[in-house]
Amino acid sequence: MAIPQELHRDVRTEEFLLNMGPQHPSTHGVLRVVVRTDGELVLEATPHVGYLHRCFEKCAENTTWKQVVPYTDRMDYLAAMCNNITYTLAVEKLMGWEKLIPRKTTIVRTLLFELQRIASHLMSIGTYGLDVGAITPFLHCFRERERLLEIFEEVSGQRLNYSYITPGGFQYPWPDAINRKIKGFCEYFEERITEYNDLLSYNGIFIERTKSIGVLSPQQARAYGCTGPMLRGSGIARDLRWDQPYLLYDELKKEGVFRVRYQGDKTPDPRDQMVDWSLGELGDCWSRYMVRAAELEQSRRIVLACLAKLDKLTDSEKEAGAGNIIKEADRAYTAPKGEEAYFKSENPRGELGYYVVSDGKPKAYRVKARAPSFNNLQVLTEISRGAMVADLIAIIGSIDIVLGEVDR
Amino acid sequence: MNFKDVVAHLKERHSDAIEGTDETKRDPWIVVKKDKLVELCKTLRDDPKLDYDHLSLISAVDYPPATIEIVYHLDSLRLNHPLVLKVKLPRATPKIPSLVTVWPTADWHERESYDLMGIEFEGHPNLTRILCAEDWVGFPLRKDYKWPEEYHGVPCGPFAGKDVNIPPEWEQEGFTTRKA
Amino acid sequence: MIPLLAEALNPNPAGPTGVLWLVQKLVGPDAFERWGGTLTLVGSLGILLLLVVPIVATLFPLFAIWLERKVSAHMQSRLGPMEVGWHGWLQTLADGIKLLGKEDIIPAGADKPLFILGPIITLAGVFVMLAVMPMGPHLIPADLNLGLFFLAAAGSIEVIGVMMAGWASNNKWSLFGTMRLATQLVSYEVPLGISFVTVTAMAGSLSMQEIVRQQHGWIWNWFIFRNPVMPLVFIIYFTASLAETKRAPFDLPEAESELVAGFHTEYSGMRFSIFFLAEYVAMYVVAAIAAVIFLGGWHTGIGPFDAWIQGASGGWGGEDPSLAMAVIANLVGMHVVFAKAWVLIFVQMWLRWTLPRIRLDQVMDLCLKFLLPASVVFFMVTIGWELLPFESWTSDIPFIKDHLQWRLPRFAVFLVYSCLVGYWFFWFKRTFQDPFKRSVKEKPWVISGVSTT
Amino acid sequence: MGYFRRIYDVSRSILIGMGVTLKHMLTPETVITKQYIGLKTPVGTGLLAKALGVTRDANKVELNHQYCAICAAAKKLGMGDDPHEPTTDPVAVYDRYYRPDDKISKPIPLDYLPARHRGLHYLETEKCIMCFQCARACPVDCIDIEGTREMTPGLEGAHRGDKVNLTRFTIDYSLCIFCDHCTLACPDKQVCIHMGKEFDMTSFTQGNLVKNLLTDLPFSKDDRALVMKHRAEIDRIEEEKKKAKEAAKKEAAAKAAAAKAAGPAAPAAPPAAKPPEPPKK
Repeated sequence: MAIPQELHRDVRTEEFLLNMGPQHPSTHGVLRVVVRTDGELVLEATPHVGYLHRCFEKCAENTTWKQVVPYTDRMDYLAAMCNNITYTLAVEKLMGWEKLIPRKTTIVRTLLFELQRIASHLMSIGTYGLDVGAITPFLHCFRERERLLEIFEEVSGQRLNYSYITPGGFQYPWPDAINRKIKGFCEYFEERITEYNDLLSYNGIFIERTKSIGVLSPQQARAYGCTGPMLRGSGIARDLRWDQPYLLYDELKKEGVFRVRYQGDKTPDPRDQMVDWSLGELGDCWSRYMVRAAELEQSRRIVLACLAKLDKLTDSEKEAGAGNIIKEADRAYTAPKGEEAYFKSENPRGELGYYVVSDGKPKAYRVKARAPSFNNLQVLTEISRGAMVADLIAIIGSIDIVLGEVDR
Repeated sequence: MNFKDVVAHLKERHSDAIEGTDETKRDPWIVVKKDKLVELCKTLRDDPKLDYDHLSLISAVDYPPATIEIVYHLDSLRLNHPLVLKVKLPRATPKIPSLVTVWPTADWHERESYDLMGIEFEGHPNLTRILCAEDWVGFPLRKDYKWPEEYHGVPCGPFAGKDVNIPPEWEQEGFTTRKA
Repeated sequence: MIPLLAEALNPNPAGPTGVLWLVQKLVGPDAFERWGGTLTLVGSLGILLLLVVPIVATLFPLFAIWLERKVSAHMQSRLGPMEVGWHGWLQTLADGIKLLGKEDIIPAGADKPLFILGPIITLAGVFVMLAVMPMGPHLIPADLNLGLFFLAAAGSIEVIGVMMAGWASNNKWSLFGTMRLATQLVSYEVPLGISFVTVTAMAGSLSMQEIVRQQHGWIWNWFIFRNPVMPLVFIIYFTASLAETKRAPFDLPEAESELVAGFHTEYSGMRFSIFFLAEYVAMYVVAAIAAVIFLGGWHTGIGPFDAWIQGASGGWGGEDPSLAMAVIANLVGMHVVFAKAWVLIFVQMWLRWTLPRIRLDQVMDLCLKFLLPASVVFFMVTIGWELLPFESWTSDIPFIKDHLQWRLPRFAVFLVYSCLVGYWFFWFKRTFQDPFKRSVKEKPWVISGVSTT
Repeated sequence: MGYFRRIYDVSRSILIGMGVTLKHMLTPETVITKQYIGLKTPVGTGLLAKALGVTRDANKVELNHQYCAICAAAKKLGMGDDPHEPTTDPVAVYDRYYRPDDKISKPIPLDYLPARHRGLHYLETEKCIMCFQCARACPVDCIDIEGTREMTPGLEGAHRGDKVNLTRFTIDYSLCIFCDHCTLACPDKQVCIHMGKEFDMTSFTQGNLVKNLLTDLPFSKDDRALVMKHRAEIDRIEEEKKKAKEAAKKEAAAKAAAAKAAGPAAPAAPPAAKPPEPPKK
């Protein structure tokens, strides 16, 4: 959307410097964006981060491996379970415990990962509706998220910062009875996805607001290291669950529970199309939004598949995966000296990685987190050039940042 | 391509750029010479057999007294063969060419490394602090970092071993915490 | 005083109408002799009720805000206010008291006189519109023969107040909101005015009471059913009125997710609540206008009953009904208008809690590309329709002539037409197909000015 | 044609959306409003309060309850006699509050909290052995324990456990992150620190956010004074002990010295006794 040259010739206009944030309703936290505008048009938007910096990495150097887990909760506080799992897997990779982890633990972690993805995407979709002015979808999403939080609360005792997954297993044994409730949720949730689509996704005004806005070309997305829905929204089929499977995803992938690539063929069940649509094509805000909306259905299916797998476990397997393979008394375990590991997983917001370095002591020598939002936010300046002020809000919302993760 | 093939392929192109490799670790890595880094990275990005188009992470690790390591985690979106590059820098003058021209995503990562570890990236367009405040003193992630007593009148520092977790009004009464 | 007022407000030399008619009847020199003491007492009660109307209008936001909260809550699977009073019906009052008690802050950089004057003018601009709002056959503060024109004129006073507020706040967000508001309101005056003109073309008068009287009879005599395009004119009017009252999806001036709170960012306490009050009164006003000019005003749509209302209220037939009946009939009419207005207000709320906000350029698009041409076309169609000689076509059929009146064929045409529209909308199978899938082919990043790396 | 197509698309989607919201307005079973303990009990004392229907927090969470204020509520709900027993596990809770067959859960009762809820801590003082495991496991270092393992009498007002003399056991909730590492670290045989069901500890000052687990109240000025007093006393006792030790040492040393003095005689005696022997050699 170029600014017509005639305007500058005929009328003398001035640029307007607008300081959006760190206290602003739609910057999703304490993001500060300095916007240079020409009337309603954004000439340049520069994000300034760091208002929530609390030196996670320094804290992690001063605590034992296990004690870092509660800190990872606070990174991406909307997907705390994913952060726990990724950190735990990184530590387990460092320790060389991968083979020791019981099958049930792996299944449950996959299940929780996907439940958390649903919860996080619900938040993302809901607040995105709020950003463009639709308030009701926000509360509908929160209604379903509330059910998920109840499940998480009964599992871990907390509603947001679970710190449930620790290296070696869980903090508490997995309550098998909760499976029934999760299944109930999945059934209940199926109709709701249709409702979100009716109410928001395919709403004409919503589409008008988000289509062709903040267009991120695939080349840009690759160059700027965008991951997750940002990258998939631009049409690049990249999903670590598919490309470099971890946890149970290899098995699920072979079973065909989820597909990431766009198949192109028409399937009789429209919901199957939804699963395939986790890949956008255009790279605009609507594509990114729809990737998330489609992943709701995708994750729901993975959760159901995990539940089926849990039911099939033998009793001995169930017993083995009930708790943690590490005794509480041995909580100050040490990693091999000079060893380091980098583990990345597909978080709801993109590729989350933990780089852990050990020097043979019970404390980490260095923990570095690769936060997806941190990378995705970089591209804001590029894609918001020439948009309107209202579009800028839509673009920030579609990037779906969590400032706890950006600032760490 | 697995790690060995990548190294072999790289050695054909840049035999002088690679200082050494370590294959015994969980994530095998290549140690690269500082001067050849940008050339090597351009090859990594542009060679269709390598196709490292995704810079995942830049991290700096402080190994006092002598070195600081810069670790680059690369990946290819198409070929899925992650790679770790390492560059060793002298701790006193940690300078390294910037990779912004190769992967624009390096921009904020390098600013962060500068902010927290004090690495100077030569050729970076805007090397300023990103997470800490602009007038912050020192590089917090260095191992020998001394916490300031206060920042603009706000007391700061690690909690462990100090009496920071006592409300200020108590201190006036002479009450302090005793740690076991 | 009263004769002076009567002369001032009522240029009709044949005799007073509106409230003044009732007043003259009640306090006239021979009032006691004509109706006796008891009836005068009842009549005084009627006057009291008439005085209550503006108070009711002022208190209307109390209920409307509560309703809005309840409607939004139930649409969002919540309960809404439940604590103060039965289902929280006094919550608004409690909030009002709280707002009264808040500190009155005027920013240091603000233009103080304008800052103070802004909300007052806004509220006044809205309230003055109530002056020509017919509530019953004789319940109208002033039956101006330029009523509709007066409404259009008074409606734009609000812009001035809001612009004063936004400009005087010395806040960038307020400025943005003000500019958006000015753009939006000035643009939407046009389709709004044209839909007024369309109605005037059918009624042949600008007087609100006269417009209502034209819709006398059965439901198909209402202006909304008068010809096939009138429902669309009604929709145009309704859309434009949403924009005029800054209701969602046209709430750009105060878009809380973009412009913090838009033009009232810097207002707090009672000044803020005055804006709030003005918004809700404006909601009522536009809904009542729609009820009056499209939905038959105080007519129920049942022919004999409407005839009774007209007759009993001391209508224009010339006979003198009893005063008690006059009061009752007027009150019934008032409630009919209220009911229609409330339904429309509910639709406003319903829309607000369903739709996202549209962007500024889309607001202008909608006005200039869609509403404006459409309203002009519909205006022409309406004029053409009025010229059609329906009466001569149907005068040969005695049944229609005697029993159904000549407007029935129009209603039949309308019915067929609306069935077609309904079919068009709802008979298509709902699928997950992306309605905008074809835009995928456009690859907009090539043209959007964003460089491709 | 695209012009009319666009009008059609947008207005149809608007109507569909309105259908969804209307459906939700008319089906109230999915109401999510959830209110926590103690927020819905009408006081109903004053006439005005009754007339207005004003409700106020009457069932205030009591911090000075010995263990846990939710006990009563849990009992009322029939969760078992002791709410801290595993009778509150998710199975029972699920059966009680969710339709077993069904997709939509009932609204959760107002005073329900799950069994694993991590609320404010409470301590079973008689079990504590002052092992400092919880303080060590804490990632943020918010637990402060003081006391003495000496069962010396004389610490007036101190909370004596069976095994130790605790003078202070506080948790600073301005730091606590509710990770539950402390209760897991507590030695198996005598789990004494628990995370309870209370969650409300609002205050106007940071100082009041410190909870004294010995009294289950905010750590007050008096507590502080007591801790200071006890500290002095413990110091004195330690000092005395040290002195006694030293004295004992000294005594022992003196004894030893004496013994040495005498001992040289004694141990020296044998050599002394012995030396005469070599000559024997």
